[in-house]
Amino acid sequence: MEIKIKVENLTFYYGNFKALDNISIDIEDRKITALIGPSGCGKSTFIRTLNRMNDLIAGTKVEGTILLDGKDIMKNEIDAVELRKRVGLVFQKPNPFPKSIYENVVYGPKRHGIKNKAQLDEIVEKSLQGAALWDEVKDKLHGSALALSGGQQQRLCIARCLAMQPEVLLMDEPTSALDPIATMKIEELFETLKKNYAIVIVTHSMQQAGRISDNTGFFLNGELVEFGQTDILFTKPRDKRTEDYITGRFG
Amino acid sequence: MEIKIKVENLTFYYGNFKALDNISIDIEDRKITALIGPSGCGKSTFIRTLNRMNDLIAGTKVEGTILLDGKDIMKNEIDAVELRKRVGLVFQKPNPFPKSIYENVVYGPKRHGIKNKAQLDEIVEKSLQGAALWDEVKDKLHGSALALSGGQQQRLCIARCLAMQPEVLLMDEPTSALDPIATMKIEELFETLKKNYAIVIVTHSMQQAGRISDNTGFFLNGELVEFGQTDILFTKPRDKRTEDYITGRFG
Amino acid sequence: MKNEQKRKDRGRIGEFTIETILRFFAGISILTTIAIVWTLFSETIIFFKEVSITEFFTGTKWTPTLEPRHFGILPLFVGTMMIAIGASIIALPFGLGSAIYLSEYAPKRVRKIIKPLLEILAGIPSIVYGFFALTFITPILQKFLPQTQVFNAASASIAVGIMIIPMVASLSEDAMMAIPDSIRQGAYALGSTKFEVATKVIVPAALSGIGSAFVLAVSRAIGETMIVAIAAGQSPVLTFNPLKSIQTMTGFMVNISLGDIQHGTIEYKTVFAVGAMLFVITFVMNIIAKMIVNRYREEY
Amino acid sequence: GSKSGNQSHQEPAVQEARLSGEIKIDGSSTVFPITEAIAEEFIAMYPEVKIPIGVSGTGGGFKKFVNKETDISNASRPIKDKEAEAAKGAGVEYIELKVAYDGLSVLVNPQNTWVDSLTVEELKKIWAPDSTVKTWKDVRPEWPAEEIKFYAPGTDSGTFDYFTEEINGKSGAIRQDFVASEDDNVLVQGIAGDKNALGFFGYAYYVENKDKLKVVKIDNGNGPVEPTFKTIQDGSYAPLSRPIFIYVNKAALERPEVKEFTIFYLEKAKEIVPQVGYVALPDEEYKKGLSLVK
Amino acid sequence: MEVRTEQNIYKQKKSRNIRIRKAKNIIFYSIILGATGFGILVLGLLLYQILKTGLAWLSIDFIMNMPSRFPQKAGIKSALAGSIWVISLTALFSFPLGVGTALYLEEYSQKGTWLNKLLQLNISNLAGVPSIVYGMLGLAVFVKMLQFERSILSGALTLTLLILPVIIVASQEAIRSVPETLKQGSFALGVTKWQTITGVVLPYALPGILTGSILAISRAMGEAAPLIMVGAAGYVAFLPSSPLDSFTVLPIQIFNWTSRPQEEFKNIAAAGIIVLMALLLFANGAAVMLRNKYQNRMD
Ligand SMILES: Nc1ncnc2c1ncn2[C@@H]1O[C@H](COP(=O)(O)OP(=O)(O)OP(=O)(O)O)[C@@H](O)[C@H]1O
Ligand SMILES: Nc1ncnc2c1ncn2[C@@H]1O[C@H](COP(=O)(O)OP(=O)(O)OP(=O)(O)O)[C@@H](O)[C@H]1O
Ligand SMILES: [Mg+2]
Ligand SMILES: [Mg+2]
Repeated sequence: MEIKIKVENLTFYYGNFKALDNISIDIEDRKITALIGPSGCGKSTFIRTLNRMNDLIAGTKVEGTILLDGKDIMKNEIDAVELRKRVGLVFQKPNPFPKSIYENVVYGPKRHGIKNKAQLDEIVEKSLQGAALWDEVKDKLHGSALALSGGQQQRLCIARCLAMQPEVLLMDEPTSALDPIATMKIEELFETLKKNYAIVIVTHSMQQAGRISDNTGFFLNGELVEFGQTDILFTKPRDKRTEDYITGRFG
Repeated sequence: MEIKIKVENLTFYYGNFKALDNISIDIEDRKITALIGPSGCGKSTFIRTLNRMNDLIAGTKVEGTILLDGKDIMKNEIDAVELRKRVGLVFQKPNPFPKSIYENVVYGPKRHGIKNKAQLDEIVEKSLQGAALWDEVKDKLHGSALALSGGQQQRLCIARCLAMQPEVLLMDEPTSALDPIATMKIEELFETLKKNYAIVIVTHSMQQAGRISDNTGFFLNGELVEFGQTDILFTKPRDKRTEDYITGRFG
Repeated sequence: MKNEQKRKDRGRIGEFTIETILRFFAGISILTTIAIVWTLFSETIIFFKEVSITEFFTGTKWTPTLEPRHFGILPLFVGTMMIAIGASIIALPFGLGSAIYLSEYAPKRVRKIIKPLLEILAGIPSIVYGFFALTFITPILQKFLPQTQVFNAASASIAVGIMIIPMVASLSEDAMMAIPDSIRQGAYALGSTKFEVATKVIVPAALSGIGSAFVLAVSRAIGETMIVAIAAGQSPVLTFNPLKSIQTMTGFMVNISLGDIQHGTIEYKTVFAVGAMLFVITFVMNIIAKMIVNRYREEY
Repeated sequence: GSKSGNQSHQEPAVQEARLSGEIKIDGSSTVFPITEAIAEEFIAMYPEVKIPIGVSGTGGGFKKFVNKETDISNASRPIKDKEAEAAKGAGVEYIELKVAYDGLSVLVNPQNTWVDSLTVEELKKIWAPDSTVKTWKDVRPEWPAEEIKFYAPGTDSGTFDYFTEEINGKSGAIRQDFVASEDDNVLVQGIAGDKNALGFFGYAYYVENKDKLKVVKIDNGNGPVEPTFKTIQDGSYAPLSRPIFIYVNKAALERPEVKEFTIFYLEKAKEIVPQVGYVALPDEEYKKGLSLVK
Repeated sequence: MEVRTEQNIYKQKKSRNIRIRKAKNIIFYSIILGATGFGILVLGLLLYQILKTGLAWLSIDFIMNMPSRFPQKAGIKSALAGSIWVISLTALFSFPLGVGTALYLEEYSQKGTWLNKLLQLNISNLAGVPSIVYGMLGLAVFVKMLQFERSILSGALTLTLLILPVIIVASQEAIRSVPETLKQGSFALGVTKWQTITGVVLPYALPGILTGSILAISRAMGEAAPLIMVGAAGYVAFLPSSPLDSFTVLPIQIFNWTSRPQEEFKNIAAAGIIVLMALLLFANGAAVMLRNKYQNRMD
């Protein structure tokens, strides 16, 4: 077991509101970690801190340590640009650039120094295929990304992230707008990817968490109530609240 | 059985792209109609035509008739403003106004002539409770709606729509960003609302469609492949493609 | 229910009234143009009865108030262009740079202070710029380029450029600010530097607004008179040397129309001919600008 | 701060103070300071009278004058034939009143050690439309062969008009390679910053910038004369002292406030004109004017 | 997907690439900081020059006195009053007209029709018409045709036409930047177009509209030539009491003083400029504050 990201005593504030309270968690390499919990409990906030996206929100404060491969990302041992290249994030709400589909996908690779047209074309095809979008858009690659359906936009954002080949993939409800089949394809992709990457996904679907993840963390009101191997957490939760939640008895 | 909305031979184009092909469907009053189908098949497009939101997109073209209570909405027998007041729509991607939570909810009622503060307060509380959001936001009603989590924004948009007390509710994946408990609450709400309203929901969850809907329509590539009573459609689909899709064998 | 109906009717009538009023407002700009065209062109036609069109457009001497008279507009045209181009060279990069800084780099507090500060530049009367150019910029130029004349196009265009910086900066900044933050975050999440976010995502997305800002600013530069009159002198000579004294079309127009020249004479009518000419030039430039902006606009 | 240097305030004039109404004046910006100063004094005495004074140029002023939009027109040149015809056509009768002299001064840079005076002939040779003068040497052989830079007031100004008329014999006739500026202050800057400058403009601007400029004496056949208040007034500084005017609408003159103002103007001019940098006319000129008005 | 092997294409470039990009960022940052600094520096210089010469002459008397031929006694009262009149009326006319036209173009008129294109082109074109032409226009239309005479009203209407294009274009851009999803969200609630405009579009677009207005008013405040054309006076020793009165404005007064030969007048011109700028700050202050309040980045 190799730990890719080690989070220790992470506390996070939006202004005065404590959105994360003393979270410690180990994200293993080559594993899928699922995060579950009711809406508003801090899942998105948590994964956004992992690649320091929250730096961009004014009035936030963060305490604790996050180590990526042993290096403290909070102390700028890895700089934010490199960090974000290595730790890819797909947002909960799809946010394609107001550019063409093609330009959306090659945006990252181009920035990171790939100029060769053939290589870029290849990346586009591969990434879109990975995100199960290629067939639907291959004829309108140069059309606007904003003219896509909700689910298509979501997959485009996944493709955009895959194109960067990050070491860690953070996915905030990546399949929420997808039909079962597309979801299945994305899940298959994760299975492949996890051979090389660490993957963290936020999901509202217990089934999904159960199906694909190796470890699961249960968040509640900014706390990490329980974290452990998925099969154990779902079958023998240690905490009463976890049990209530996964059995749907909660609230 | 009373038909609230009667759609006949509806065809819809984005530019040259035919997104809906000759759809005919009856939306019953006091029933829940679920629309399912793979991402990009035209579900959102379809429900947006029901309250003429697509009018607002340049370069679109629509053919066919849509009757609301027997009146042709395409022929301006009901004007678009009134139509939209009577046929509420919750978008797939939450789009709260950059205002406070409170202002988001009262936006519609205020504009429809309700000025009384007490009345507005009541509407806010009721709508937010209906959308299972009240407890989470009651202390920050005057905070920005943009500072809400993804799922909270989604529920806020539902509340905003409920506040208008429309006759027909169109919901585009209303629970996609919600955890099982919140989802359950919203579903319960639908059960209550359907006593008075016609409800149409787009969902990717077969389970959800099966759980709550009376009728289900299956879309594929802009066509309505099959439409009928939910239990029949899920157990004895007439069309091979429907069967493939609901059993997950598709694609 | 009846009330409801009434309210609705009132609403509909209200909507209609509003649209009618707004249409009327928009009509005012058309009326303005018609009035301008009528004001300028009716006299211009008379002017061309006395002055040959060929001379006007191809002549290289502009001396309508001197003996012998010449009516070749090229010197004024070139002067105007030199000022407009020079001012653009200053204002566009500096303005856009400031806009990017304010929108993407500056902390909120800094932005709130600096933006209105820069806008003060737009409110300083142009006489001040004129004397600033004459007594401050020109001596600096002369230090580096001793052949610089006391009155010269370069220092005037620098001053004009400074004056229109806020136009470029403020309007472009607004356009960039209006890009939703989620787009920005998407770019950062892909490991972009600020520079890349700004230049590859935000600027292209805001291009329509930036283009408009440029057009407005350059228009302002073309229309500016006082600075040029003071700092560039009033020498309608055909030169491409920015270190020499020139005259612009607008400068000429102000001088004549507020000078001691007798009204109704051919000298006086030149004002209208020049004005009409300028109108046509800006018209053509606007069409070109539209084409350029449309070409590069990423409007999805 | 108010360091009142104004004597005319003490004059007891209150008893007549029942005049009211509006006297509309427009025209040359050169004459403006004089009319403004007179108006200031006049209002001190008759506070009920409003006197807005415009600055739309001699030509623009006459246009309004002819349209009966103004009662008095400031003019830095005499009315032209066409303008007079137009006035006649519109039924506007007027009287022309000289109110002051403006001595056109010819100037060079203080670093210019060689030029002290120029004859009218030389001026003409320099400024003629077909002039061949390029360097100082072309004017007088003993002067250096450095290229002269020419500066002149705006070609649309009365000053320019007068200079070309007097020196070159035809209004607007002049060599064409000069640098012009509407604003005499700007010309001051230009000449002060250019060693080989030669230019001309209003006397007042020279007076205020004596330290930056060197004035050239003009020799009209009677030896070099430097422009001073005295030489301009007594006519010995010739031919470059030009008169400036106001034109008064005769019909307006019927109105007591206009009449009173015009008389006041001519009576006070001698005292006030020098205060604003112009040269007062000899007394008899004002008397002549007064007789026209009364 | 064969991923690991491809990883190399980034790996090779990685560290160098990031260093270069970060360097670029820093260079760019310095450049734009410099660009902004340049503007501020020039502003500082200009203000310094103005204040240095003008401040000593600024006093209550200066503001409360009428113009005079004696610099020590000269004041700016009538010009200040005239400017306040003219600017207030101009703002009153131009703001609704400009924003209304922008709304019409962006929200009501059919995009892409030749009429719309013509209007659009026409407006950008008006932005390039020199102010003196507006002066001629004002003279012909407001002074003569509509018989408003050489009054504050004529002046304000002339300036309104002059600055309208800037307000329109800036407002249009601001209105155009309102996200479609927000407008749709509003329409979906069954509110009318105008309610959507007042409820969502204008609040979102307000900062941009205000910027346009600030720039436009700043321009109007400094214009002299077109007002001289429509008959603003150079000397006025009374306070206008109605929009139909004769008037003068600060820039004309200032211009008058700068063109005097006497040094003192140049100093009081500087003092006049200080007054003009104070008025400008005051007039724009409210707009700046409002804009700061509304200008927050939207999600
Ligand atoms: N504005 C638009 N312009 C052009 N094409 C569009 C536009 N919006 C959607 N489309 C296309 O129309 C088709 C149907 O889109 P729609 O949004 O209706 O799909 P959907 O069924 O809602 O999918 P999803 O489940 O992903 O939201 C898709 O192929 C999409 O790419
Ligand atoms: N920008 C913000 N400013 C202030 N509070 C915020 C902000 N974003 C989120 N919050 C609050 O922080 C809490 C956690 O939000 P977060 O987005 O992390 O929830 P989540 O677990 O992702 O929920 P969901 O499943 O609904 O997306 C919520 O109560 C939310 O209201
Ligand atoms: Mg979330
Ligand atoms: Mg959809």
